[in-house]
Amino acid sequence: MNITRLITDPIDVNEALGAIADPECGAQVFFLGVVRNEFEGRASQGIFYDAYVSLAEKELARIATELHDAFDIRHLVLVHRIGDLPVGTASVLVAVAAGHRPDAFRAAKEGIDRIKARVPIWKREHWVKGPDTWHDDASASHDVE
Amino acid sequence: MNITRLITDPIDVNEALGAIADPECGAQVFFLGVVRNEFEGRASQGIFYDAYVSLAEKELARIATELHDAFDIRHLVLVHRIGDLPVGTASVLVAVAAGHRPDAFRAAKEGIDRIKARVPIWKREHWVKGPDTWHDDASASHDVE
Amino acid sequence: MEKNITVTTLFFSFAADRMNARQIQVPLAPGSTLGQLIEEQFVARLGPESQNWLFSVNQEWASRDLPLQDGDEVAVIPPVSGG
Amino acid sequence: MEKNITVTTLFFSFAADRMNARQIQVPLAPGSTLGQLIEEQFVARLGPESQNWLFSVNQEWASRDLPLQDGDEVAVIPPVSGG
Repeated sequence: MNITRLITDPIDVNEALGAIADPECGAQVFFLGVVRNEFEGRASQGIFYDAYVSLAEKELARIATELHDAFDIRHLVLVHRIGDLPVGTASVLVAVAAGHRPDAFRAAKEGIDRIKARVPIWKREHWVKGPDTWHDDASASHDVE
Repeated sequence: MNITRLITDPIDVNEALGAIADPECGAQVFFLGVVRNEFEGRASQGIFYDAYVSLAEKELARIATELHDAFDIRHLVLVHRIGDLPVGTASVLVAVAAGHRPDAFRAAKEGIDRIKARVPIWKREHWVKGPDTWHDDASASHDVE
Repeated sequence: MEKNITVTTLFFSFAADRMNARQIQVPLAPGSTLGQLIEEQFVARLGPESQNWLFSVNQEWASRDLPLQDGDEVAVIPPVSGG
Repeated sequence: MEKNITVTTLFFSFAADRMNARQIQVPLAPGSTLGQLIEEQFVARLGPESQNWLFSVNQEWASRDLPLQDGDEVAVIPPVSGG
Protein backbone atom coordinates (compact mmCIF):
# COMPACT_ATOMS: atom_id res chain seq x y z
CA MET A 1 0.00 0.00 0.00
CA ASN A 2 1.14 3.54 -0.71
CA ILE A 3 0.05 6.60 1.26
CA THR A 4 1.17 9.98 -0.06
CA ARG A 5 -0.50 13.02 1.40
CA LEU A 6 -0.39 16.31 3.23
CA ILE A 7 -2.20 16.41 6.54
CA THR A 8 -3.07 18.92 9.24
CA ASP A 9 -3.73 16.39 12.03
CA PRO A 10 -0.82 14.85 13.96
CA ILE A 11 1.29 12.25 12.17
CA ASP A 12 0.17 8.77 13.23
CA VAL A 13 3.05 6.29 13.27
CA ASN A 14 0.70 3.46 14.17
CA GLU A 15 -1.36 4.07 11.05
CA ALA A 16 1.84 3.83 9.01
CA LEU A 17 2.80 0.60 10.79
CA GLY A 18 -0.54 -0.84 9.72
CA ALA A 19 -0.23 0.46 6.17
CA ILE A 20 3.12 -1.18 5.49
CA ALA A 21 2.64 -4.44 7.44
CA ASP A 22 3.36 -7.38 5.12
CA PRO A 23 4.60 -10.90 5.93
CA GLU A 24 6.79 -10.77 2.82
CA CYS A 25 8.66 -7.75 4.18
CA GLY A 26 11.42 -8.44 6.69
CA ALA A 27 12.51 -4.82 6.96
CA GLN A 28 10.70 -1.61 7.85
CA VAL A 29 12.41 1.76 8.06
CA PHE A 30 10.75 4.91 9.39
CA PHE A 31 12.08 8.44 9.18
CA LEU A 32 10.41 11.10 11.31
CA GLY A 33 11.33 14.75 10.94
CA VAL A 34 10.72 16.71 14.13
CA VAL A 35 10.50 20.48 14.70
CA ARG A 36 13.68 21.47 16.52
CA ASN A 37 14.07 24.05 19.27
CA GLU A 38 16.73 25.93 17.32
CA PHE A 39 17.92 26.62 13.80
CA GLU A 40 21.52 27.51 13.11
CA GLY A 41 21.99 28.33 16.78
CA ARG A 42 18.96 30.62 17.16
CA ALA A 43 16.21 29.55 19.57
CA SER A 44 12.88 28.68 17.96
CA GLN A 45 9.45 27.97 19.37
CA GLY A 46 8.03 26.27 16.31
CA ILE A 47 7.49 26.32 12.57
CA PHE A 48 4.58 27.26 10.32
CA TYR A 49 4.49 25.05 7.21
CA ASP A 50 2.96 26.58 4.10
CA ALA A 51 2.26 24.37 1.07
CA TYR A 52 0.83 24.30 -2.40
CA VAL A 53 -1.25 21.30 -1.44
CA SER A 54 -2.39 20.03 -4.83
CA LEU A 55 1.05 20.10 -6.43
CA ALA A 56 2.73 18.86 -3.25
CA GLU A 57 0.53 15.76 -3.18
CA LYS A 58 1.24 15.12 -6.85
CA GLU A 59 4.95 15.43 -6.17
CA LEU A 60 4.74 13.04 -3.19
CA ALA A 61 2.98 10.50 -5.41
CA ARG A 62 5.64 10.97 -8.08
CA ILE A 63 8.43 10.41 -5.54
CA ALA A 64 6.66 7.23 -4.41
CA THR A 65 6.62 5.94 -7.99
CA GLU A 66 10.30 6.79 -8.43
CA LEU A 67 11.24 4.97 -5.21
CA HIS A 68 9.33 1.87 -6.27
CA ASP A 69 11.18 1.96 -9.59
CA ALA A 70 14.59 2.50 -8.01
CA PHE A 71 14.42 0.12 -5.04
CA ASP A 72 13.06 -3.31 -4.25
CA ILE A 73 10.39 -2.12 -1.83
CA ARG A 74 6.71 -3.05 -1.42
CA HIS A 75 5.01 -0.34 0.66
CA LEU A 76 5.61 3.32 1.17
CA VAL A 77 4.20 6.13 3.30
CA LEU A 78 5.14 9.73 2.52
CA VAL A 79 3.22 12.13 4.74
CA HIS A 80 3.95 15.77 5.48
CA ARG A 81 2.06 17.74 8.08
CA ILE A 82 1.40 21.43 7.45
CA GLY A 83 0.22 24.36 9.54
CA ASP A 84 1.58 25.61 12.85
CA LEU A 85 3.73 22.99 14.59
CA PRO A 86 5.35 23.52 18.00
CA VAL A 87 8.86 22.32 18.85
CA GLY A 88 9.01 18.55 19.28
CA THR A 89 6.20 17.81 16.83
CA ALA A 90 6.71 15.44 13.89
CA SER A 91 6.39 17.27 10.58
CA VAL A 92 7.18 14.53 8.09
CA LEU A 93 7.08 10.73 8.00
CA VAL A 94 8.67 8.37 5.51
CA ALA A 95 7.89 4.69 6.10
CA VAL A 96 9.12 1.87 3.89
CA ALA A 97 8.60 -1.89 3.93
CA ALA A 98 10.89 -4.11 1.88
CA GLY A 99 11.96 -7.71 1.74
CA HIS A 100 15.39 -6.81 3.07
CA ARG A 101 16.96 -3.92 4.90
CA PRO A 102 19.42 -2.39 2.41
CA ASP A 103 16.67 -1.28 0.05
CA ALA A 104 14.44 -0.20 2.93
CA PHE A 105 17.17 2.10 4.27
CA ARG A 106 18.10 3.47 0.87
CA ALA A 107 14.51 4.17 -0.11
CA ALA A 108 13.74 5.92 3.18
CA LYS A 109 16.85 8.10 2.85
CA GLU A 110 16.06 8.96 -0.77
CA GLY A 111 12.43 9.59 0.15
CA ILE A 112 13.14 12.29 2.70
CA ASP A 113 15.91 13.78 0.52
CA ARG A 114 13.53 14.12 -2.43
CA ILE A 115 10.70 15.48 -0.29
CA LYS A 116 12.98 18.20 1.05
CA ALA A 117 14.36 19.02 -2.40
CA ARG A 118 11.21 19.09 -4.48
CA VAL A 119 7.89 19.17 -2.68
CA PRO A 120 6.37 22.69 -2.59
CA ILE A 121 6.33 23.17 1.18
CA TRP A 122 7.86 26.12 3.00
CA LYS A 123 8.91 26.75 6.58
CA ARG A 124 8.43 29.96 8.53
CA GLU A 125 10.37 29.89 11.78
CA HIS A 126 8.74 31.29 14.93
CA TRP A 127 11.86 32.55 16.69
CA VAL A 128 11.82 32.91 20.45
CA LYS A 129 13.00 36.49 19.89
CA GLY A 130 12.31 38.66 16.87
CA PRO A 131 9.87 38.43 13.99
CA ASP A 132 9.13 35.21 12.14
CA THR A 133 11.16 34.55 8.99
CA TRP A 134 10.79 32.17 6.08
CA HIS A 135 13.57 29.70 5.44
CA ASP A 136 15.65 30.38 2.33
CA ASP A 137 14.35 33.93 2.02
CA ALA A 138 17.46 35.79 0.93
CA SER A 139 15.90 39.13 1.84
CA ALA A 140 15.10 38.15 5.44
CA SER A 141 17.31 39.11 8.33
CA HIS A 142 18.32 36.09 10.37
CA ASP A 143 20.27 38.16 12.86
CA VAL A 144 19.65 37.38 16.48
CA GLU A 145 18.16 40.40 18.21
CA MET B 1 18.06 8.05 26.85
CA ASN B 2 19.39 4.65 25.85
CA ILE B 3 17.39 1.43 26.00
CA THR B 4 19.27 -1.80 25.27
CA ARG B 5 17.54 -5.04 26.14
CA LEU B 6 16.13 -8.40 25.22
CA ILE B 7 12.40 -8.79 25.72
CA THR B 8 9.77 -11.49 25.44
CA ASP B 9 6.75 -9.16 25.20
CA PRO B 10 5.87 -7.52 21.88
CA ILE B 11 8.09 -4.69 20.68
CA ASP B 12 6.45 -1.34 21.52
CA VAL B 13 7.24 1.33 18.95
CA ASN B 14 5.36 3.93 20.96
CA GLU B 15 7.59 3.33 23.97
CA ALA B 16 10.60 3.90 21.72
CA LEU B 17 9.04 7.10 20.36
CA GLY B 18 8.75 8.34 23.92
CA ALA B 19 12.26 7.25 24.86
CA ILE B 20 13.96 9.17 22.03
CA ALA B 21 11.74 12.29 21.96
CA ASP B 22 13.93 15.37 22.25
CA PRO B 23 13.36 18.95 21.01
CA GLU B 24 17.03 19.13 20.05
CA CYS B 25 16.65 16.20 17.67
CA GLY B 26 15.24 16.97 14.24
CA ALA B 27 15.64 13.42 12.94
CA GLN B 28 14.40 10.05 14.15
CA VAL B 29 15.07 6.80 12.29
CA PHE B 30 13.47 3.47 13.21
CA PHE B 31 14.39 0.07 11.87
CA LEU B 32 12.02 -2.81 12.54
CA GLY B 33 12.95 -6.35 11.61
CA VAL B 34 9.91 -8.52 10.96
CA VAL B 35 9.58 -12.32 10.76
CA ARG B 36 9.08 -13.18 7.09
CA ASN B 37 6.83 -15.84 5.60
CA GLU B 38 9.74 -17.42 3.73
CA PHE B 39 13.49 -17.83 3.84
CA GLU B 40 15.48 -18.42 0.69
CA GLY B 41 12.29 -19.40 -1.11
CA ARG B 42 11.02 -21.91 1.47
CA ALA B 43 7.74 -21.18 3.25
CA SER B 44 8.00 -20.48 6.97
CA GLN B 45 5.41 -20.11 9.70
CA GLY B 46 7.64 -18.36 12.20
CA ILE B 47 10.94 -18.25 14.04
CA PHE B 48 12.10 -19.28 17.49
CA TYR B 49 14.79 -16.94 18.80
CA ASP B 50 17.28 -18.40 21.27
CA ALA B 51 19.69 -16.11 23.10
CA TYR B 52 22.43 -15.96 25.68
CA VAL B 53 20.56 -13.19 27.44
CA SER B 54 23.23 -11.83 29.77
CA LEU B 55 25.94 -11.55 27.12
CA ALA B 56 23.46 -10.37 24.49
CA GLU B 57 22.39 -7.46 26.68
CA LYS B 58 26.02 -6.56 27.35
CA GLU B 59 26.72 -6.64 23.64
CA LEU B 60 23.70 -4.43 22.89
CA ALA B 61 24.95 -1.92 25.44
CA ARG B 62 28.42 -2.03 23.90
CA ILE B 63 26.99 -1.41 20.43
CA ALA B 64 25.07 1.57 21.83
CA THR B 65 28.29 3.03 23.20
CA GLU B 66 30.06 2.49 19.89
CA LEU B 67 27.27 4.19 17.95
CA HIS B 68 27.34 7.20 20.28
CA ASP B 69 31.10 7.42 19.72
CA ALA B 70 30.88 7.06 15.95
CA PHE B 71 27.87 9.26 15.18
CA ASP B 72 26.39 12.53 16.34
CA ILE B 73 23.28 11.02 17.92
CA ARG B 74 21.53 11.64 21.22
CA HIS B 75 19.20 8.72 21.95
CA LEU B 76 19.20 5.09 21.02
CA VAL B 77 16.93 2.09 21.44
CA LEU B 78 18.26 -1.39 20.65
CA VAL B 79 15.69 -4.04 21.53
CA HIS B 80 15.53 -7.65 20.40
CA ARG B 81 12.58 -9.88 21.13
CA ILE B 82 13.22 -13.57 21.78
CA GLY B 83 11.06 -16.68 22.00
CA ASP B 84 8.55 -18.00 19.48
CA LEU B 85 7.49 -15.32 16.99
CA PRO B 86 4.94 -15.90 14.24
CA VAL B 87 5.28 -14.49 10.72
CA GLY B 88 4.65 -10.73 10.61
CA THR B 89 5.89 -10.10 14.15
CA ALA B 90 8.63 -7.55 14.84
CA SER B 91 11.74 -9.24 16.23
CA VAL B 92 14.13 -6.30 16.52
CA LEU B 93 13.90 -2.52 16.84
CA VAL B 94 16.61 0.07 16.37
CA ALA B 95 15.51 3.65 17.05
CA VAL B 96 17.79 6.66 16.85
CA ALA B 97 17.30 10.38 17.51
CA ALA B 98 19.86 12.86 16.23
CA GLY B 99 20.09 16.54 15.47
CA HIS B 100 20.13 15.82 11.75
CA ARG B 101 19.19 12.95 9.48
CA PRO B 102 22.50 11.74 7.99
CA ASP B 103 23.81 10.55 11.35
CA ALA B 104 20.41 9.17 12.34
CA PHE B 105 20.29 7.01 9.19
CA ARG B 106 23.92 5.88 9.46
CA ALA B 107 23.62 4.97 13.14
CA ALA B 108 20.39 3.00 12.58
CA LYS B 109 21.96 1.09 9.69
CA GLU B 110 25.11 0.35 11.68
CA GLY B 111 23.03 -0.58 14.70
CA ILE B 112 21.11 -3.35 12.98
CA ASP B 113 24.23 -4.52 11.11
CA ARG B 114 26.17 -4.88 14.36
CA ILE B 115 23.27 -6.57 16.17
CA LYS B 116 23.03 -9.17 13.43
CA ALA B 117 26.79 -9.71 13.34
CA ARG B 118 27.62 -9.91 17.02
CA VAL B 119 24.77 -10.33 19.47
CA PRO B 120 24.42 -13.95 20.66
CA ILE B 121 20.93 -14.63 19.33
CA TRP B 122 20.00 -17.54 17.10
CA LYS B 123 17.06 -18.27 14.81
CA ARG B 124 15.33 -21.60 14.41
CA GLU B 125 12.98 -21.56 11.44
CA HIS B 126 9.56 -23.22 11.76
CA TRP B 127 9.11 -24.34 8.17
CA VAL B 128 5.64 -24.90 6.84
CA LYS B 129 6.83 -28.36 5.74
CA GLY B 130 9.55 -30.43 7.36
CA PRO B 131 11.37 -30.23 10.68
CA ASP B 132 12.60 -26.95 12.20
CA THR B 133 16.20 -25.99 11.47
CA TRP B 134 18.61 -23.49 12.98
CA HIS B 135 20.00 -20.78 10.72
CA ASP B 136 23.69 -21.15 9.86
CA ASP B 137 23.77 -24.76 10.99
CA ALA B 138 26.03 -26.35 8.39
CA SER B 139 24.87 -29.83 9.34
CA ALA B 140 21.17 -29.10 8.85
CA SER B 141 19.35 -30.05 5.68
CA HIS B 142 17.57 -27.06 4.18
CA ASP B 143 16.04 -29.12 1.37
CA VAL B 144 12.38 -28.63 0.74
CA GLU B 145 10.52 -31.85 1.33
CA MET C 1 -3.86 43.08 -28.16
CA GLU C 2 -6.98 42.80 -26.08
CA LYS C 3 -6.47 41.19 -22.70
CA ASN C 4 -9.43 38.85 -22.91
CA ILE C 5 -8.11 35.81 -21.06
CA THR C 6 -7.64 35.60 -17.31
CA VAL C 7 -5.27 33.44 -15.30
CA THR C 8 -5.07 32.98 -11.55
CA THR C 9 -1.60 33.24 -10.02
CA LEU C 10 -0.85 31.75 -6.60
CA PHE C 11 1.95 32.86 -4.25
CA PHE C 12 3.41 31.02 -1.28
CA SER C 13 5.90 31.63 1.50
CA PHE C 14 7.95 34.79 1.13
CA ALA C 15 6.66 35.26 -2.43
CA ALA C 16 3.21 35.81 -0.91
CA ASP C 17 4.71 38.29 1.56
CA ARG C 18 6.43 40.22 -1.22
CA MET C 19 3.26 40.34 -3.33
CA ASN C 20 1.13 40.96 -0.25
CA ALA C 21 -1.24 38.43 -1.80
CA ARG C 22 -1.81 34.67 -1.92
CA GLN C 23 -3.73 34.88 -5.19
CA ILE C 24 -4.03 37.41 -8.00
CA GLN C 25 -6.32 37.31 -11.07
CA VAL C 26 -4.45 38.62 -14.10
CA PRO C 27 -5.99 39.61 -17.47
CA LEU C 28 -3.71 38.63 -20.36
CA ALA C 29 -3.53 38.84 -24.13
CA PRO C 30 -4.17 35.45 -25.77
CA GLY C 31 -0.92 33.67 -26.58
CA SER C 32 0.96 35.13 -23.63
CA THR C 33 3.49 32.72 -22.19
CA LEU C 34 4.19 31.85 -18.59
CA GLY C 35 7.53 33.63 -18.91
CA GLN C 36 5.86 36.82 -20.15
CA LEU C 37 3.40 36.76 -17.25
CA ILE C 38 6.17 36.41 -14.68
CA GLU C 39 8.48 38.92 -16.32
CA GLU C 40 5.91 41.60 -17.02
CA GLN C 41 3.73 41.34 -13.96
CA PHE C 42 5.71 39.98 -11.04
CA VAL C 43 9.51 40.05 -11.23
CA ALA C 44 9.73 43.65 -10.12
CA ARG C 45 8.01 42.84 -6.83
CA LEU C 46 9.33 39.29 -6.35
CA GLY C 47 12.94 40.35 -6.83
CA PRO C 48 15.54 39.36 -9.42
CA GLU C 49 16.21 35.94 -7.79
CA SER C 50 12.70 34.93 -8.84
CA GLN C 51 14.11 34.49 -12.35
CA ASN C 52 15.55 31.22 -11.02
CA TRP C 53 12.40 29.96 -9.33
CA LEU C 54 10.12 27.19 -10.51
CA PHE C 55 6.58 27.72 -11.72
CA SER C 56 3.60 25.50 -12.27
CA VAL C 57 0.52 25.72 -14.46
CA ASN C 58 -2.57 23.75 -13.47
CA GLN C 59 -0.69 21.95 -10.68
CA GLU C 60 2.07 20.78 -12.98
CA TRP C 61 5.64 22.03 -13.37
CA ALA C 62 5.78 24.26 -16.45
CA SER C 63 8.46 25.87 -18.61
CA ARG C 64 8.42 29.56 -19.33
CA ASP C 65 7.58 29.18 -23.00
CA LEU C 66 4.22 27.56 -22.21
CA PRO C 67 1.32 29.62 -23.68
CA LEU C 68 -1.31 30.32 -21.06
CA GLN C 69 -4.99 29.58 -21.51
CA ASP C 70 -8.03 31.26 -20.07
CA GLY C 71 -8.64 29.94 -16.54
CA ASP C 72 -5.15 28.54 -15.99
CA GLU C 73 -3.86 28.30 -12.43
CA VAL C 74 -0.28 29.53 -12.31
CA ALA C 75 1.82 29.12 -9.18
CA VAL C 76 5.05 30.85 -8.22
CA ILE C 77 7.26 28.36 -6.34
CA PRO C 78 10.14 29.92 -4.40
CA PRO C 79 12.86 27.53 -3.18
CA VAL C 80 11.15 24.84 -1.10
CA SER C 81 12.09 24.09 2.51
CA GLY C 82 9.87 21.22 3.64
CA GLY C 83 10.86 18.46 5.98
CA MET D 1 46.21 -33.74 38.31
CA GLU D 2 43.13 -33.81 40.46
CA LYS D 3 40.03 -32.33 38.87
CA ASN D 4 38.99 -30.23 41.82
CA ILE D 5 37.52 -27.19 40.11
CA THR D 6 34.17 -27.13 38.35
CA VAL D 7 32.95 -24.90 35.53
CA THR D 8 29.51 -24.61 34.02
CA THR D 9 29.33 -24.69 30.23
CA LEU D 10 26.29 -23.31 28.38
CA PHE D 11 25.19 -24.34 24.90
CA PHE D 12 22.80 -22.55 22.55
CA SER D 13 21.15 -23.10 19.21
CA PHE D 14 22.44 -26.08 17.24
CA ALA D 15 25.33 -26.46 19.68
CA ALA D 16 22.73 -27.36 22.35
CA ASP D 17 21.15 -29.84 19.92
CA ARG D 18 24.50 -31.48 19.22
CA MET D 19 25.34 -31.74 22.93
CA ASN D 20 21.76 -32.66 23.78
CA ALA D 21 22.17 -30.24 26.67
CA ARG D 22 21.81 -26.54 27.45
CA GLN D 23 24.20 -26.72 30.40
CA ILE D 24 26.91 -29.13 31.55
CA GLN D 25 28.95 -29.06 34.79
CA VAL D 26 32.52 -30.06 34.06
CA PRO D 27 35.18 -30.98 36.64
CA LEU D 28 38.61 -29.69 35.61
CA ALA D 29 42.18 -29.70 36.78
CA PRO D 30 43.26 -26.29 38.16
CA GLY D 31 45.04 -24.22 35.51
CA SER D 32 43.04 -25.69 32.62
CA THR D 33 42.44 -23.15 29.87
CA LEU D 34 39.26 -22.43 27.97
CA GLY D 35 40.89 -23.95 24.88
CA GLN D 36 41.66 -27.18 26.71
CA LEU D 37 38.11 -27.46 27.98
CA ILE D 38 36.67 -27.01 24.47
CA GLU D 39 39.19 -29.27 22.79
CA GLU D 40 39.13 -32.09 25.30
CA GLN D 41 35.49 -32.15 26.25
CA PHE D 42 33.36 -30.80 23.43
CA VAL D 43 34.90 -30.57 19.96
CA ALA D 44 34.21 -34.21 19.16
CA ARG D 45 30.46 -33.70 19.62
CA LEU D 46 30.23 -30.09 18.41
CA GLY D 47 32.04 -30.86 15.17
CA PRO D 48 35.29 -29.51 13.71
CA GLU D 49 33.76 -26.16 12.69
CA SER D 50 33.40 -25.37 16.39
CA GLN D 51 37.15 -24.62 16.35
CA ASN D 52 36.17 -21.33 14.71
CA TRP D 53 33.38 -20.39 17.07
CA LEU D 54 33.48 -17.75 19.77
CA PHE D 55 33.39 -18.47 23.47
CA SER D 56 32.70 -16.45 26.57
CA VAL D 57 33.65 -16.79 30.20
CA ASN D 58 31.49 -15.14 32.84
CA GLN D 59 29.44 -13.32 30.20
CA GLU D 60 32.46 -11.84 28.49
CA TRP D 61 34.18 -12.80 25.24
CA ALA D 62 37.27 -14.85 26.09
CA SER D 63 40.35 -16.16 24.30
CA ARG D 64 41.29 -19.80 24.39
CA ASP D 65 44.38 -19.29 26.52
CA LEU D 66 42.32 -17.98 29.45
CA PRO D 67 42.81 -20.16 32.57
CA LEU D 68 39.49 -21.18 34.05
CA GLN D 69 38.56 -20.70 37.68
CA ASP D 70 36.28 -22.68 39.90
CA GLY D 71 32.66 -21.60 39.30
CA ASP D 72 33.27 -19.98 35.92
CA GLU D 73 30.40 -19.79 33.45
CA VAL D 74 31.66 -20.74 30.01
CA ALA D 75 29.43 -20.35 26.94
CA VAL D 76 29.82 -21.87 23.49
CA ILE D 77 28.66 -19.34 20.90
CA PRO D 78 27.99 -20.78 17.45
CA PRO D 79 27.64 -18.27 14.59
CA VAL D 80 24.89 -15.82 15.56
CA SER D 81 21.80 -15.18 13.44
CA GLY D 82 19.75 -12.55 15.25
CA GLY D 83 17.71 -9.81 13.61
